[in-house]
Amino acid sequence: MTYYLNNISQKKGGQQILKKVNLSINDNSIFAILGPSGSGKTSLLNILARIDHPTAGTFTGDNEQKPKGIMVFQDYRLFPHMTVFQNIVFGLKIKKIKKAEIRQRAERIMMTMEITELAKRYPDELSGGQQQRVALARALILNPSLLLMDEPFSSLDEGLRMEMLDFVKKLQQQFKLTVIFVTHYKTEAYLLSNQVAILINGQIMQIDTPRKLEQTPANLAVAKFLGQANFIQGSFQQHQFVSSIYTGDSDFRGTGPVKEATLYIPFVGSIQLATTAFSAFNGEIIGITWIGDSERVTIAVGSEIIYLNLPVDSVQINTKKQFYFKRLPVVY
Amino acid sequence: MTYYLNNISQKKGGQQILKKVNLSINDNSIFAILGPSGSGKTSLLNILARIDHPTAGTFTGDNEQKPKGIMVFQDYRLFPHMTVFQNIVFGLKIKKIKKAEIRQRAERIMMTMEITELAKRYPDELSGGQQQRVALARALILNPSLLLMDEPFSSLDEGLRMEMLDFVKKLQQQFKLTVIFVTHYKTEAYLLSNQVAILINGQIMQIDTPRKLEQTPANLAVAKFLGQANFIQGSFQQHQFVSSIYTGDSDFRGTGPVKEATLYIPFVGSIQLATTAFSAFNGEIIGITWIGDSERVTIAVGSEIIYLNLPVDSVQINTKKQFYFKRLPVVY
Amino acid sequence: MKKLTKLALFLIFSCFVFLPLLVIVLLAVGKGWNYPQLLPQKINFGSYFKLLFTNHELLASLTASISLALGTIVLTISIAYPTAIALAYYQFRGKKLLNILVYLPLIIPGIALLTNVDFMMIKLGLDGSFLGVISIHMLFCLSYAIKLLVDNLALLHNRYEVVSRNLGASSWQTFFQVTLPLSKNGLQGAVMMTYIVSMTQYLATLLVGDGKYLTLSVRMFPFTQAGKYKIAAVYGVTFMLVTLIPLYLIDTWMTHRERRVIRA
Amino acid sequence: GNSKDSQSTNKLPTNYQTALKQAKGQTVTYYGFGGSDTQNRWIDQVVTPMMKKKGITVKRVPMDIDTILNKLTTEKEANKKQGNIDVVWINGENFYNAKKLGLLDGPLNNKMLPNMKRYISASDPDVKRDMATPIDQLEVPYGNAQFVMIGSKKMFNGNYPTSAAKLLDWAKANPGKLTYVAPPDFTGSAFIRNIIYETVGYQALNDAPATKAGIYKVIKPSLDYLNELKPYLWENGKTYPKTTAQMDKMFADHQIALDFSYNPMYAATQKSTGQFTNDAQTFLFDKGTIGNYNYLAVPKTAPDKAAAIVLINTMLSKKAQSEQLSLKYGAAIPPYSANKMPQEITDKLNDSAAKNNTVPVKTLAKKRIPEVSGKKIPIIEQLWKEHVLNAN
Amino acid sequence: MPTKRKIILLLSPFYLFFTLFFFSAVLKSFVTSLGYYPIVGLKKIGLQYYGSAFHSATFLASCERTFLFALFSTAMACLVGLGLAFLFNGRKNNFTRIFFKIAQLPVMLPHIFIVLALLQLISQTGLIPSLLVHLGIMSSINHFPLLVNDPLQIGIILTYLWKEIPFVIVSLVLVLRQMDDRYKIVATNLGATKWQNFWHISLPLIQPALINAFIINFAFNFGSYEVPYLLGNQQRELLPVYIYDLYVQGDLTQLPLTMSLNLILSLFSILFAGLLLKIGRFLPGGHTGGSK
Ligand SMILES: Nc1ncnc2c1ncn2[C@@H]1O[C@H](COP(=O)(O)OP(=O)(O)OP(=O)(O)O)[C@@H](O)[C@H]1O
Ligand SMILES: Nc1ncnc2c1ncn2[C@@H]1O[C@H](COP(=O)(O)OP(=O)(O)OP(=O)(O)O)[C@@H](O)[C@H]1O
Ligand SMILES: [Mg+2]
Ligand SMILES: [Mg+2]
Repeated sequence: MTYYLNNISQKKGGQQILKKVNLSINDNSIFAILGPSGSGKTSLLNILARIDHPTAGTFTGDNEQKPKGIMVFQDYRLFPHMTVFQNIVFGLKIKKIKKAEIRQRAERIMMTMEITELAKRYPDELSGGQQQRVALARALILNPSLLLMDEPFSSLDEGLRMEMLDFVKKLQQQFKLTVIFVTHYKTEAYLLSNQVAILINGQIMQIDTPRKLEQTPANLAVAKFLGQANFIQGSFQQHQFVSSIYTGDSDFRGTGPVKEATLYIPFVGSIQLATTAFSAFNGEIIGITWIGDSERVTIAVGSEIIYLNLPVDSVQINTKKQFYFKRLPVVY
Repeated sequence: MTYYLNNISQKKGGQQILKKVNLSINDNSIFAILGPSGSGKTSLLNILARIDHPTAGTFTGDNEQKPKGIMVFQDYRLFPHMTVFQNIVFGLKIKKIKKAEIRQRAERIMMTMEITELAKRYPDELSGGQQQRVALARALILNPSLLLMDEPFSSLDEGLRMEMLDFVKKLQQQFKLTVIFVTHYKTEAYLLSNQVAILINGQIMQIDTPRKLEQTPANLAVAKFLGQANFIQGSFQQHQFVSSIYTGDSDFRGTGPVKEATLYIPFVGSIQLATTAFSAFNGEIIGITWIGDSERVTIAVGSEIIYLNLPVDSVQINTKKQFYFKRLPVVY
Repeated sequence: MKKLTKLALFLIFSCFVFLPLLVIVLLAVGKGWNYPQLLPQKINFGSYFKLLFTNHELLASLTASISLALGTIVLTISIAYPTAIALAYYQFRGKKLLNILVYLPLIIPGIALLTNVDFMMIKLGLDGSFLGVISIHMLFCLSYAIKLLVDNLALLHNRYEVVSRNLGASSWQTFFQVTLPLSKNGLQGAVMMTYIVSMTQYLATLLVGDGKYLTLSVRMFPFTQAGKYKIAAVYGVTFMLVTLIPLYLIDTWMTHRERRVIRA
Repeated sequence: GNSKDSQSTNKLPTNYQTALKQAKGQTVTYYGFGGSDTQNRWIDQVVTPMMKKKGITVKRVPMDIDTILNKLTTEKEANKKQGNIDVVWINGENFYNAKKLGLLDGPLNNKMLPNMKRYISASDPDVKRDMATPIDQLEVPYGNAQFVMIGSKKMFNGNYPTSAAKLLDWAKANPGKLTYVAPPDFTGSAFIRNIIYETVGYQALNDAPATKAGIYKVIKPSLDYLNELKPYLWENGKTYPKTTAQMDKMFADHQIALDFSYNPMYAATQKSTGQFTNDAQTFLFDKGTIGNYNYLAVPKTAPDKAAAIVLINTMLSKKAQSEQLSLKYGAAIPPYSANKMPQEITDKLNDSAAKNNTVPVKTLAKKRIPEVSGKKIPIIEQLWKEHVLNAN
Repeated sequence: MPTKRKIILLLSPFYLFFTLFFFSAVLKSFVTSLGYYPIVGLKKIGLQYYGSAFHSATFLASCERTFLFALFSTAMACLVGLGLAFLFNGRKNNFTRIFFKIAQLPVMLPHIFIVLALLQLISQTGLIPSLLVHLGIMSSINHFPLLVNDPLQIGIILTYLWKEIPFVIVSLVLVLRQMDDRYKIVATNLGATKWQNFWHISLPLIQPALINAFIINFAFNFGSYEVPYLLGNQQRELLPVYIYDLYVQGDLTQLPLTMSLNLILSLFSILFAGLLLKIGRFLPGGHTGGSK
């Protein structure tokens, strides 16, 4: 079955916060929606969960006319009057499932979430991350055919996050769930899903695989959102990009006036030291910050400052280097 | 001035959630506390903000006997009955600062936080990330001499997060603030601070620079928390680590029984393809996931599975490779 | 120092509350209390209890009072809850008007209302019936109940109801598992006020009840109005007992069960 | 009355025997002011058992007459044929209204009420008129009330002010020791009328037209009197007690020297329960005091009129009335005509008057002045409010 | 589910009962007030009774007096109740728990009791003057000020305070209990003093409940006659007593006038309540949107 979002629009407080969102989401898949803060992600999920009504548009399914997702709320919303255990089994109890089965399912999921010892606590006795895990467990325990998750891992540390991601993936495969999940944290989206939609300003800007997204963002907004990139102002004249640091051929994708174009240089994967056919620029290394898996290198190219993530120890400070584009640079 | 945390312990619900925390934090610096979910980070900050009393220990300063930090709360806690603007200027209004100045400062900070258009909205009309920014602004506008931030960027997208980080850094330098901030997101900690304390299970496990932390975690708990690493079970016999994938010299830091030792292989920065003096293992590449700035490579070494982050396109799937440690591997 | 002022305030307030109550009790059990005697010449609890238990009407009035009060509680709460939920959770046209409408029964003087309600009751064939009497009691309780519930429900808004519905609970399940426990404080207040207001209705009970429901208040009020201090006090103490005991039991039971603060 | 099954009981029976037969096994509902414990006790302990013997259950509903009238009016407005009220205790102004609205059933005559025939002569003015309203056999007297003064022996030194003039003199000599309940309280209003009788006489008031101007012209001297008295009253007459209860308490505490009541035996009953000290002494004005009766009536909507008739007759019986003479039942004087009063009741009354140190019945009867028209009472109260209370 | 249907469903019981028993009754009294009261032969419909009400100086003076009186006594009750509710709203503390129980007592008893007790307590021969004389603080009970039926209506105010302070406490504490101190903690952390905390945080958060309590008490103080009838000063008659006196005179032809006076009084209360609600919405705390 496929889920369809048909022209969904939403208005609130006089503002258009969703603008004709069209999506079709295959079942038995994980679909990620990535977008900056305030772009309308939560609003969209609320509509899919039928908590809110769109001002226009519909959400339908192949078989079901009115599919309804089970939601993991961004602000957790644990029932304050119930213990962790009671919160988790709420959905099952409601369905009048047998006590023994409830207990067993709850125990399993609590184990996975590493919250078994918290079972008897009340939400106000939990840390932020613990609350988030309870919220996750409360929804996941239902194995809902459509699961909606609103930034479900934002308060979790790296280790837990990975475990949770794995768990959700396994669950999805085991029970053939459809998962739509919303995040602002792109690595998370990339790890979990092969189909990522970018929602900016209430509009779906691009739907693509993670790799495509990073390498060729559909437009400047997407590029800027994906972040970790340098944007070099210049112009596009006679099929050539012209700027203070680079002038030459480019993969032009702009729509705007040709006079003002922007060169997109992501921190990662676009520039290398090894020689290619696309000579980029010559710069001086003026700063190096170690950032875990690589180094953030600050490069002065003329009067411009450019940042790149390079493998650890690949450059020395206060040296000059020639840099190359890995492929034809993208210009908007 | 320096702040001292002397033997701070905290008990709640019969559990020891902070265990003799000792720290000294230089003023005019940014100090990060990194720890997994439920490790006691919020509890510790609450004590520093004097919202909570420790069951034992004190928090003092050089000059002040009872320093008190201004806090950015993990759950925002915006006043529901005030608009964004009113929330932000609350602390200034309380101090009876002149209207004109309040207005000016508020406008500046709202601009930075990109929430100027939200000034008249109420908290329940904001998205999660917008709320978090208001919470940040509400504290930052006060330029407090001691600023405590509890996961202040967790709901922000990458782009905003970087801007906020920069802003906090600038503010800190301009007003000579002392900032203690808590996060579970290590990159954030590394980017903002040169001094990172690891809090696990209510105990400070290590205080170090980011680089040192990553390369040589003080113990297995820290290593596991920092995540993105393979842990290979083996034993330590006659000054040699013995395991199914690697047997040889090592930098042994264990305290546990010698029979059971663990080899620590972080995904990044520990293993390379280029030859070194420390031959690691020979493995077959069985999977590659593209994760933005590099590739997550799955390697089968005998029956063990190892993950590494390698530069994009450095290996092909279904090939065999010899891997090398960059330096003497760490064993716990 | 601060503790002391607090204690002082507490004591003053307690005096303020208890002094009149003490007077009523003394009136009920005392005899020969004339100026300038500070206290009654004789205090005889026995006479109070004798009066209480030999009064064959008392038991009947008690039953009438309590059954009416319970009926009123059920009716009032079942009307007040949905109304309060609508007022606290949703925006709709006419909400402002409704907000004022709710106060109306308190605002419109009994004189203007009662005989006309009685008229309606006769027309509807409800005068003298249980439903009729609890309906008119309900009219006077409704404002309190709705307002107390709204105050409470508005604090949490419908955040948790939304979750419950999303997790598959029906409206009823949501109401009983989430709304009700979360607004327990408001409910307690509403039940309390309803009980009290119903217990103290005099004219309404008489008029609409067609003289068939001779509640404690109906029997007591003529005495208080005629200033028959002693007998009024006897009824008064009885009234206090039957009001206070159940309400304190409810309160204790509630606070006892309520292990958790419901955080807004 | 749960007699919806028998249609016949919804009409007044033709004579007492039929009434008695029809009423057997029924319940009769009596509506009356419930704030008098002595009166309640009389009905519960004397009348109810007597009725029980006749196979009739009595249900007493405490409701004041204003409310009863209200209820009856509403029922009439709503066109209700059968209500729940069988017998009401009614008097004066309310009777006027009830009659005007046609709420009461009749005629309640001697044929139906043997005890009325036996003890009350039809020529008694109180059987003909109630506060100047012709009764027309729509109500039956069942209790006798007369306004009396109760003075403190100690404060008056045994020398009671038996006229308005004496009262004024005493007040001037002892400022702040007198007051009266503010109208529209029943007794307070009666006190003012009694003062009017003292100053301008009953006849003048009775002859005055029932208009504000007309009455004002007549009672001007009385209002002047009250104004002259005012500064010597408690709190300089700036305020008045609002209820008899309040005034009783002031009197009991010797804050004031004079109290009033509509029940000649009131002081005695109050003394017997320890509310008044032995110092209280009942007396009358020399020129007399207002007397009136309490009446019973049967509403048109009464569900069980036969039982109602039996109840009224029972309340009028010698047995019931003589029981009522004891203090615990309020010691109310029977409504019997002087010439038809049974000897044993007369004896008992005299005996009680002597024992309780009150005014003998004979004297009471001699000094009894009738009430004026019920329509005039609100006007007098209004005039008092304007010219005495709010006069500067 | 369509919210509209849901709201209709939620509100229908209320409107059903209100229409059946309440609106119809109000409508009837309105019709009567227009002069249509056929049972006594009045059939001419018009605004004459309203007109005569507004031309009566006594009525207007009484109106003004009653309004000021109700405003004052309600404000007193709300102020004191508010203060006490804040001092004693903790739930952990046994002391404040006892306080709350004590505060519930007066809410449970009818006004008439306190009238009775007050008469015993503070009339000039009451317990308190006697006690003062006994203790030698006062030489004679005549020095004790008149507190019952007095020109300042102190007796009524005391009665109302006795009933209403606890009512305010109870309704506020029920809300305060639900509202934990999270926002107070934030405000304190941002440098607010106790007083500022009260003024900027707690007060706005309970403002709607306070306004409710105010309106309920005001409506009562403005419109009920029982207590003023017994304890009021006759020279400074309060409006409800004025109307009640008119009513009990038993002249049914006056009923339309009584009804019109009652309706004027009600209308005034309604307008005032509406005004208060409106003000409340603009005051801090008018928007709570469900505290998060
Ligand atoms: N009232 C309480 N009673 C019992 N345990 C509590 C209470 N409050 C907190 N805890 C426990 O104390 C530990 C530390 O909590 P804290 O909120 O400080 O964690 P944290 O480091 O901030 O975690 P997170 O990153 O998830 O927010 C947690 O395990 C939590 O469950
Ligand atoms: N009641 C409202 N009135 C006006 N605007 C609103 C209201 N609710 C939400 N918005 C606006 O709608 C936009 C989308 O909000 P939404 O919560 O969907 O964002 P989001 O993508 O979930 O953001 P975040 O990642 O910060 O949670 C935001 O700009 C928000 O300010
Ligand atoms: Mg969101
Ligand atoms: Mg935390």
